[in-house]
Amino acid sequence: MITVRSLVIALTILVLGPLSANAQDVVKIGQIEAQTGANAIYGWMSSQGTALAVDEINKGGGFKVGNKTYKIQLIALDTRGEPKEATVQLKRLVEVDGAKYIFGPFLSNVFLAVRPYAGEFNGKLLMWGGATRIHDYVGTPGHEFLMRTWNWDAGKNGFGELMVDNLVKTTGAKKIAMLFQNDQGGKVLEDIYVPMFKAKGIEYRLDYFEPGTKDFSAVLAKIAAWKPDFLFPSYADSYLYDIVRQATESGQLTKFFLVRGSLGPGLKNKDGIGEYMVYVPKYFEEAEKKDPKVAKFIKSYKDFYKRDFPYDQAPLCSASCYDHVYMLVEAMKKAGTVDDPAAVRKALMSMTYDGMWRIRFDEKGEAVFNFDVVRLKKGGALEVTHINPN
Amino acid sequence: MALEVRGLSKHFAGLVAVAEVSFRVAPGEILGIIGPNGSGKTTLLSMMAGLLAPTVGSVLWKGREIQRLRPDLIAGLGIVKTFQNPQVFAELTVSDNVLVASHLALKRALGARRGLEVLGAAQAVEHRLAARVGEVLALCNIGAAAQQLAGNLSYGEEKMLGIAMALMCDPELLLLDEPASGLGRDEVRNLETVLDNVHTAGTTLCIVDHKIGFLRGLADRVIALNYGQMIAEGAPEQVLNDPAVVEAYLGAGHARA
Amino acid sequence: MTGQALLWGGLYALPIFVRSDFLLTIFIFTFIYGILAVTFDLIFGFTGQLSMFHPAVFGVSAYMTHLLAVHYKLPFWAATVPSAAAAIVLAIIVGSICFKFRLKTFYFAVVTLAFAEMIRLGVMNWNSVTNGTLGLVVAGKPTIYWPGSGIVPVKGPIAWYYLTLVCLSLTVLVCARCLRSWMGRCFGAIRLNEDLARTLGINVFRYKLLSFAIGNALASFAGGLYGYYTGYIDPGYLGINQSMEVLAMVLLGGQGTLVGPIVGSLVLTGLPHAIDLRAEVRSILYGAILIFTILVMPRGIVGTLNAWRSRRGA
Amino acid sequence: MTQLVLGQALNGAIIGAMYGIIALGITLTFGITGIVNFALGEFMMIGAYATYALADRGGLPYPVAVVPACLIAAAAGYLSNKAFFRFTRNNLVNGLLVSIGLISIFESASMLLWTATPVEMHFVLPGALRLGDIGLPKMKLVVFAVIVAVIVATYFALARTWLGRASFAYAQNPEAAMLMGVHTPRLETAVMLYSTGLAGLGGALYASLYSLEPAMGGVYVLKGMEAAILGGIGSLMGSLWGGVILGVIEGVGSIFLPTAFRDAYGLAVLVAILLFRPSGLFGDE
Repeated sequence: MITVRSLVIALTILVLGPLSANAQDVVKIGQIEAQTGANAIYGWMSSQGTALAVDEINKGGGFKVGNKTYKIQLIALDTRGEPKEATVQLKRLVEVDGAKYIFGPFLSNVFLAVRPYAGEFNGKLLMWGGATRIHDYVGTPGHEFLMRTWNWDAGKNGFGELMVDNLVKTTGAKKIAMLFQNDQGGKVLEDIYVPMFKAKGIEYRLDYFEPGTKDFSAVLAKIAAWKPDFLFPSYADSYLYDIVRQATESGQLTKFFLVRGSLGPGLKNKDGIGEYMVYVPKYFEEAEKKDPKVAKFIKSYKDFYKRDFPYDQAPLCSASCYDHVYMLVEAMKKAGTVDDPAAVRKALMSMTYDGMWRIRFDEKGEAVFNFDVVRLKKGGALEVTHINPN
Repeated sequence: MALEVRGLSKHFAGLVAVAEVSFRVAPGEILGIIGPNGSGKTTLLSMMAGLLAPTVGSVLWKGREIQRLRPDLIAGLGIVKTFQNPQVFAELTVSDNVLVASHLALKRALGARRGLEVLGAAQAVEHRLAARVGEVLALCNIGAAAQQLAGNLSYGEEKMLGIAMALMCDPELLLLDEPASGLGRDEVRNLETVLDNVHTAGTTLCIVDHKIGFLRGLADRVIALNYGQMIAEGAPEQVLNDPAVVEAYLGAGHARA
Repeated sequence: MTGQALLWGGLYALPIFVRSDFLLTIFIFTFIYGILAVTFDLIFGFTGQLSMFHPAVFGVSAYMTHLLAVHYKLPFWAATVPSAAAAIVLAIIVGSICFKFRLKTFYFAVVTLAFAEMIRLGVMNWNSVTNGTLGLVVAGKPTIYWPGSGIVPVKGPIAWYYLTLVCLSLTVLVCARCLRSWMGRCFGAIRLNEDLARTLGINVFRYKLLSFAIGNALASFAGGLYGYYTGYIDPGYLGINQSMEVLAMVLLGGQGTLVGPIVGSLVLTGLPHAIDLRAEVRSILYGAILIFTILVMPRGIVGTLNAWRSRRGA
Repeated sequence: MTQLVLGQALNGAIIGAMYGIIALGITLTFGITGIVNFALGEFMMIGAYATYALADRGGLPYPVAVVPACLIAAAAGYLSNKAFFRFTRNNLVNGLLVSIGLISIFESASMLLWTATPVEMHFVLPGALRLGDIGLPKMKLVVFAVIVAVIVATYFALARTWLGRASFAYAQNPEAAMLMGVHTPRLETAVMLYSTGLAGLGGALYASLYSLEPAMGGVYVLKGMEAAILGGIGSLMGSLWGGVILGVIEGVGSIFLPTAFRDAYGLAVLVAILLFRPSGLFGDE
């Protein structure tokens, strides 16, 4: 059934002009993420986390701000990773649905395309995006509508420096080969880590591969011939599994260093690897046993989606977006309003939310939260270090 | 001297389709080319029209070698060929078919100034062409079918349309490949009158046909081919009675008996 | 004909009733992609050459227009001219290679696709100029002369709506003029029967090339507009899926017509926003609609309407 | 260095064989029935996930799981032919559009089933064969052997059997074939079943080498198309050679030149070859 609902609403508001969204006692959260298509992994998981949190809150009878009880209406749209789609969708969310809180996007090309329009609503809008390129804009004048929900390799709160130090100290690595997919993420990693390696006098090489590549044997062979101490592969799981497998299977490269990415590939090839050092926002297998909040989250995920919990890289998206919904609600309570994003932002900037993570936003509006560094040795021996920048 | 063919040969993977054929076509004459099926008539004609490149030999048009030129250039020089099994633009109406064929005429009329025509200038020329289309259709008396889709025409009409399109290029030399084959008696008679008119209008004709009957009344001169070789040349009657020709045809006759 | 007049009239009058940025944006994208679709149809629907080269021209011109405007301080319109020139040069190079070697249908499609891909990879890795996969942020706006207020930048949905609509109208006008002239006759002849066209004195190579060049030159404007409207350019502009989308628009709307591609563009741009379902179901439905439209109306929406009308006329 | 190049040439040939099996499907469907099935990659995806489901979740031994996986893909192919493709005979572009639609349908369906997060099957045959510095994963060698066997078998089958003669008669002239008593709809169905089944097999083998995601089909159908064109539409062995050539060029190319351009190397060669043989290496003029 094709509902032309959006169109109809639009047509009605043409006469009245955009509604001021004092929608009775519903707070609308719009979401623009790629839920289908080739780059859907992040967006798809994050939209799951959001949906889960919204469902819990509404089932719990909503939340109270002032003397009014609000429920949340989540309008999650699928951008398919296409800037064109996203632009139209954001306009719909803001104008037709009158949503003031936007979750997403996780994709930088989408973010850069919607940025100008969102900017027109600076102060009247709050956008929680994970996209890497948000880093360049968050906290700059005219971008007070931005919150970067994702942690960042660079900067004083970032984990990049720490990871590299750790690597050098504990392994004395001197030669590092980077293998990134040729897209925004890969290029940004280059910008961050190449200078670090230079500064530390580490010898490095960098190879890019076409997104969509599945067989890396050629480039891996090339890299192996260069005899690096560590391979620093691209982060998306869809490549990571294949890179790690193919590198270890031929026995050419067995030591891995990851700053974004998941533990799964390492565990799967635990007998092939020499060492596998990875940054993970949370090592869920362990946290589930120790932290009741995490256990509760995993349980409600299973109940809600009737599906096993994907312990891999994906939970970090869903879990963090899950926390973010609750954090947003807290901020609304603190600010005493649901209609004034500016006030809500002020509240956010001055609070620390204690969910599955301890999350606060730095002065620019980038999330800072605790994470784990996991070192996996041949055979599967694990060594987890918890790090809390807060 | 309009067209001269010098020692023209065509080999297809060992098989010799045309061997060392030489002849001339004088301006204003009607030359017939006869021969049993597979004697290389169509191949010869295609080489004259530039659709096939000869293996050896040359074709001269007004003293200039043309056997290596592209077909569209040769058409531009005034040599236009029709196809044995008619070729038309099935999805267009008859008059549009002929209008498409007005390409060369327009080119001659406007040359580089055709650019303006895009801007809607030079309408006069367009009107003249449209009028000419009417004339040509009338000449080939298929004017009645002008607005039909070419795809819906009868076989005979399609062949006529083929000739009409060729005429629209106003050729000096018109090469007709078996124009009469597959036509009914009246259609043949009609064709004869049309070709007669075309000829009196000053066009040189070169007609390929496998049975002499049709050419007897029409051609001034006839060439006979067999197995790619020229076996006779002269006035229709003379060629018809040439023993070699008789043999070539009756050979088939014996086979039948 | 009256139908067409109605369509254009409606489009020009629309903003009088519709003020929604959301709806107008759908139309703005419809018009920009409409330019692509119409020019693609000139090459494919009218001349019969299945070109997969459009994304390359779309992307290259988007980059060129922006880069020229920035580095040489050119106004948008001045920058579109060299971009169009570049499009023509590309078209002539690729076109003459393909047509000289008589590549047809499938083979032509794959070779043009190959060239488009190679250009994409070039753009993607030429970091110093194109900033690679990070893409370029376009801050500038096209300017127009407005009586009274002089040269003004194009801002806001309504301005963009009319700017893109006018560009689309001009594209259609140019195509229509070419098609109504002797060029159109040659294109048609080539599509319907190349050998016959040859014997009638039509230089098949030249007119294939002409169609290819005109189509790509006009398409280049779509690239410039798109870059400036979305304010962001990245190598995704040159992706194969762009070819597929444009092809879908033309087939759905009706190949071999000038209105069809625009209708197709409107349908495919609007459809995703008219379906309010969860993502996966939505794109399943989207696919199903594509398939059934083409199976029910093999000649596309407009093509079928025309056939129906003429049948009723006869 | 020579070792490096040799290794990648071998490896490229193996990857190319994967392209080849898709190319074979494309060549068969287009060459014989005049249908363009640009969605073959999706049947590959179906075969891959089916194998994963049966072998990993269902606990069947891998070789056993492959067979039903192919059948499932073939069944999907049968349905889409009955429902859609047979209406697009000899209409290249409409076939293309139907394929685009199918891709969107199958991809989203598998997202509903398997989610966007990639899955990887248990390792069927881990470890690599070492010849000097060259290491070739054992499973890859198996995959290569299977594909070559299948393509060669198909070649001989089509050259010898009634179906084969029928299909080529059909390809030449459907009407005449109809008179000769070839029951064309049945032939069409047979070809569709076989080509999609092949794609399914390709997927099943793929699953033993790489991780799976719903969008996996896209890349391979393109490569398959390139391989088919390179080898020449309608030539069976051509599809294998086309694939292998493509794979080797990509592999060796990315040894000497930047990996980021990997796809361009194959394309450049494809164009070059088409210019000298406009209907592919083994295609008949």
